[in-house]
Amino acid sequence: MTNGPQLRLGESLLPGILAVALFGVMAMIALNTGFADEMVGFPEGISVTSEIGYALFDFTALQSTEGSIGNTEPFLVSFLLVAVVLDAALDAALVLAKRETEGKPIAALSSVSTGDSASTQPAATDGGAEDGSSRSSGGEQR
Amino acid sequence: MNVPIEYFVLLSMALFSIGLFGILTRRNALMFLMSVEIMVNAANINLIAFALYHGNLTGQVFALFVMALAAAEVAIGLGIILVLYRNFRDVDVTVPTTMRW
Amino acid sequence: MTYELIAFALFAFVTLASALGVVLLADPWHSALMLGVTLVSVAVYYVMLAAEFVAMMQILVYVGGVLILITFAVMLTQRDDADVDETDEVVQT
Amino acid sequence: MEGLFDYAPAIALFPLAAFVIALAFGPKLPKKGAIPGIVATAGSLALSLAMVAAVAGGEEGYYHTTLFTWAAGDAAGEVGEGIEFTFGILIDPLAALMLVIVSLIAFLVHVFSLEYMNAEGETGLPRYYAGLGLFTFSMLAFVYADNLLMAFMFFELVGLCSFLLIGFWFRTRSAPSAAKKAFLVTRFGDYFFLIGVVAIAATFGTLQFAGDDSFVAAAEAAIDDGGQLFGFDAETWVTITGLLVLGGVIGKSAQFPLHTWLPDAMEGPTTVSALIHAATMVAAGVYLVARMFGYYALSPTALAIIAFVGGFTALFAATMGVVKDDIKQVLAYSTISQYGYMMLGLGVGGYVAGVFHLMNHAFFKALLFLGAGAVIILMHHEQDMWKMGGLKNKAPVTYYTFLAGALALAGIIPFSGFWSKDEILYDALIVGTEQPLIMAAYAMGLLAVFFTGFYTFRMVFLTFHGEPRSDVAEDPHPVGWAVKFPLIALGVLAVVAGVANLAPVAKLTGLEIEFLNEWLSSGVEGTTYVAYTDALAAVYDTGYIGTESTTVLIAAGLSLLLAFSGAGLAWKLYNVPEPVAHKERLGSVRETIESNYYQDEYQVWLAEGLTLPLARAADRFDQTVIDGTVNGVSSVSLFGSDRVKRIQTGIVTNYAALIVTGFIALVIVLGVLGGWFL
Repeated sequence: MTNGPQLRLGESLLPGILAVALFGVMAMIALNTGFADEMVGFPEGISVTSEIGYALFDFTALQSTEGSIGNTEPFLVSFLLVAVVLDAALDAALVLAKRETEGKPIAALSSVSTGDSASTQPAATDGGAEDGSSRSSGGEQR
Repeated sequence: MNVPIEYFVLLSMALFSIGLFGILTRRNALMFLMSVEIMVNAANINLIAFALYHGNLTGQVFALFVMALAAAEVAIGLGIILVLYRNFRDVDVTVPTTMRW
Repeated sequence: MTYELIAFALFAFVTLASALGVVLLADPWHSALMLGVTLVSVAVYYVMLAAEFVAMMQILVYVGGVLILITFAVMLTQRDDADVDETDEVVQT
Repeated sequence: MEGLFDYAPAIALFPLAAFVIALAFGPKLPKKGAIPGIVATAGSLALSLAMVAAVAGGEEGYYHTTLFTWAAGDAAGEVGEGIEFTFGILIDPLAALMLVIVSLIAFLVHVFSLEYMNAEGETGLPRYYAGLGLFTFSMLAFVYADNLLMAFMFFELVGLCSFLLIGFWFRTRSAPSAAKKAFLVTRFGDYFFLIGVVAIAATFGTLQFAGDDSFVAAAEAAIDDGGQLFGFDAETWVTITGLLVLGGVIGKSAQFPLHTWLPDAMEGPTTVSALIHAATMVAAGVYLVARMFGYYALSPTALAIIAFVGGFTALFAATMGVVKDDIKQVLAYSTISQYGYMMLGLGVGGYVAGVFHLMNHAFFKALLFLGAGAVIILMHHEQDMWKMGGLKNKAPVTYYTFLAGALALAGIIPFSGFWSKDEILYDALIVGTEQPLIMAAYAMGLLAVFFTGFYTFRMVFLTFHGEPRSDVAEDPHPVGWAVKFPLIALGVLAVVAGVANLAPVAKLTGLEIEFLNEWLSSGVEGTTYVAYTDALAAVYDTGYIGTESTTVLIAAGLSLLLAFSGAGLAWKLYNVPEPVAHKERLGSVRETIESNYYQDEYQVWLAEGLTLPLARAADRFDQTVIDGTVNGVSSVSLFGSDRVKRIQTGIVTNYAALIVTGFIALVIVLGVLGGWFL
C-alpha cells in the first residue's frame, strides 16, 4: 500500500453543503458578535499548570489569591467522574473487542490461531462461526 | 496576545465544519471517528481561547476533561468498529441497516 | 501585524488544510496521518493561548494515544481484496 | 329521649338487612324471607314511633346530623362557597310523620303478603321480599335525607325498586313492559331533577334542606339581595331550578303529563301496588315538594304551576277512573287524582293540608289496595269488576274495611279523606278568590270531587253489592288473619285519622284541635309551618267569601254536596241486583276517556315520530361526521407516518444530515429572533 494520496471527490460530497451552510451561519453570527478587543489574560508570574492542578484536586488554599485567575472552580468530582468513565471505556472496549466461543471468552489478543485457520465464513458477533463449529476463525487476529 | 479572539473562533468553526463535512460525506466508520476527533478539537480550541479571554482556568480544565473523554470515546468507537467489521466484513456504515423501517 | 499573527495565519492554514485532507483523502491511512498533522498543529494554538499544559496533553493523549489507536484500527480493518486473501487476513501490527 | 336519635339510621337499615337476608338466605327460610321483612319493618315502625316521641318530647324538636362526608371541595357556587356532599339525617316533625307512615304501610304490606303471595305458591318469593326490603329501605332513607343529593340518590333507588317489583312476574308479556315504562317515564322526570340538583348545587353551594346553610336560606338571602344568578333575577332562577326539581316530582308522583306509567304499574303484585301508591314511590314526589317547600314558597310562579298541574291532574285522572273495569285500574287513577289534590294543596300554600292529605291518603289507599288484593284473593285472581258482585255478605271484614276506605277516598264526612281534601279545597278557595288561575285549579279540583265519589262507589257497588255475576263470586276463596289484620288496622286509621287536623271544626268552633298544625309548627327553624306561612304571606293574598266561617262552610258544603251527588249517582246506577254498563250514555266522549285521552298514543307518537328520527339523525351525525373526523385523523396519521417512516433509513449519514439541517434551521430561527445577524 504505497500508492500516493488520492482525493475522494464526486457525488458523495453533496451532503457536505450542509456543513458549509452551517459554517456560513455560524461565521455570520461570530462576525456580528462584538468581542472586546483585548483579552483579560492570565497574570504574570504564576504557573498556569500548577493552578490547573490545584483546581483539579480542590486545593483551594493553594490557589493564588492575587490576580484574577483565582476564581477557577474546583473540579475534583468531575475529575473522579472522568476517571471512572475512562475506566468504563477501557472495560467496554475490551468487552467489545473480545470474542466468545460458545460462551467462553478467548483471548482478545493472540498471535496464534486457535482453530483451523482456513475459515471462509464471516464471523458472528457472539463468536464462533455460523455453522456452529467451535473454531474461532483465524480471520482478523490481533 | 495579539491575535484577536474572533480569529480563533472562526478557526474553530471552520475546523468544526470540516469535521461535520467528513461525517456527512464519508461512509467509512473510521472516518467518522477521525471527523469526530476534529470536531472535538475545534471545541477545545474554543474552550482554551475563551479561557484566556476571560482570564479563567475553567476552560483549560474543561479542555483536559474533553480530551480524556475523547480518548475514552475513541476506545469505545474502536471496539464498535471492530465488532462492525467482524459482523459485516466491512466498515461501511451504510451496510448495517437493520434498525430501519 | 505582529509575528504572532503571522504564525497564527500559517498554522491556521496548516490546520485547515490537513483537516480537509483528513476528510477528503480516499485512503483512511492517509487520513489518519493527516489527522496527526492536524492534532499537532492544534497544539500550537494552545501554546499561543497560554495553555502549555493542555498543549502537552494534546500531544501526549491525542497524538500519542488516540492517533495510535486510530491507525491501529485502520490497519485492522484494512481490506484490499486484490492484495490480501480473504481467508488469510493477518494484518501486520 | 334525645339519645333515641342515635338509633335513627337503623330505621332504614333494618329493611336493608331484611333485603340482604332475603336475598342471601331467602330460599332456605320457612316463609321465604317474609319473617325477616316483617320483623325489620316492625322494628322500623317501632323506632319511627320512638322518633315521633323524641321529636315531640325533645328540647329542640328535631334531629339533624351529618353521618358521612363523601366529597368536599372548594369549588364555589354563584352564592356561597365550598360545596360539600354528605349523607346526613334530618328528622323533623314532617320526616318523623312520614317515617311512621312508610314503615307502618310497609309493615302491613309485608304481613298481607304472607297470604297474598306465600299462600298462592308463587315462585321467586325471596326476590319479592328482597325487593320489598330494598324498596322500604330506599324510601325510609329518602324520607330522612338531610340534603337534596342524598334525596336524589334514594329517589332513584326507589325508582329502581319499583321497576324490579312491577316487573316481578317477568315471564308475562305485560309486566316487563309496564316495569320498563314506569322506569323510563319516571327517569324522564328524574332527568330534570338531576339537572335541578346540579343547578342548585352550583348556585348556592349547598344542598342541605334545613339549617342556616341550607339552599333554602341561601335562596332567600339571594332574593333579598336582589342580585343576579346566572344572568337571571334571583327569583326567576329559583323558579327555574324549582321547576327542574319539580320534573322529578311530576314523574314520580304521576302528575300530568307523566302519569301514564302508574295505571300500567298494576301489572305488579297488588301488595306492591299498595306500597307504591300509598307510601313509597308515588308519595316520594309529593314528600319532596313538602320537604323543600320553603324553596318553592319563594317563587309564586312555581307554586302556581304546582297548584295548576295538581288541580288539572286531579280532574283529568278522575274522569278516566270512571270508565275502568279493572278494580286496580280504578284505584290507580284515583291515586293519580288524589296526588293531584296534594299538589294542589301544596301549590296553594296549604302545606299542612297537603301533608295531611298525604297521610290520610297513605292510609286509605293502602287500605283500598289491600282490600282490592283481598277481593282478588276472594275471586281467585279475577280483577274485572263486572265478574264480581255480591261479596258483601260473603266477606264482611273485607267489605266494611273497603267501604271505610272508599268513604274516605270519596271524601264523605266524617271519614279521614274528607277533612284533608276539604282543607285543600278550602285553602285553594281562599287563595282563588284573589287569583283567577288558582280559582281555575280550585274549580277543577272541586269538579273532581264529584267524579271521585262516582267512581269510588261504582267500584264498591259493582264489587260487593248486587248479585254474584260469576261462579267464583258465588263461592269466594276464604281469607285468613294475615289479610284481615292489615285491613282492620288500616280501616280504623282511615276512619279516625281525620281527627289529626279537624281544621273546619276548629275554625267554626274555635277549639284548639288542629294537632297536625301544631305538630308541623315545631322543628328546624325555617322549615316549620309558621315559617312557611310567613313566606307565603308575601306570595298569596287570601280572601274570604263573607266571613271566615261562611267560607269554611261554603267550601265544605260544596265538596260534600258534590261527593254525595257523585256517590248518589253511582248508587242509582249500580246499586241494583243486575247492574249494566252505562258507558253508551257518554257517547263520543266515551271513546276518548276509555283510551285515557290518548295520552299513551301521543307519547308513543312523540317517541316514534320525534325522538326516534332525532336520535337517528344524531346517530347518523355521529357515524359520519364525528366518526369520520376521527377516522380521518387516524388515516391521515397512518398515511403520514407511512411516508415519514421512510426517513428512518438506517444509514447514519442521513441521520446526521437531518440533525444538521435541524440545527441550522434552529440557529437561523434563533438568530433572526434574537438579532444575531445584525
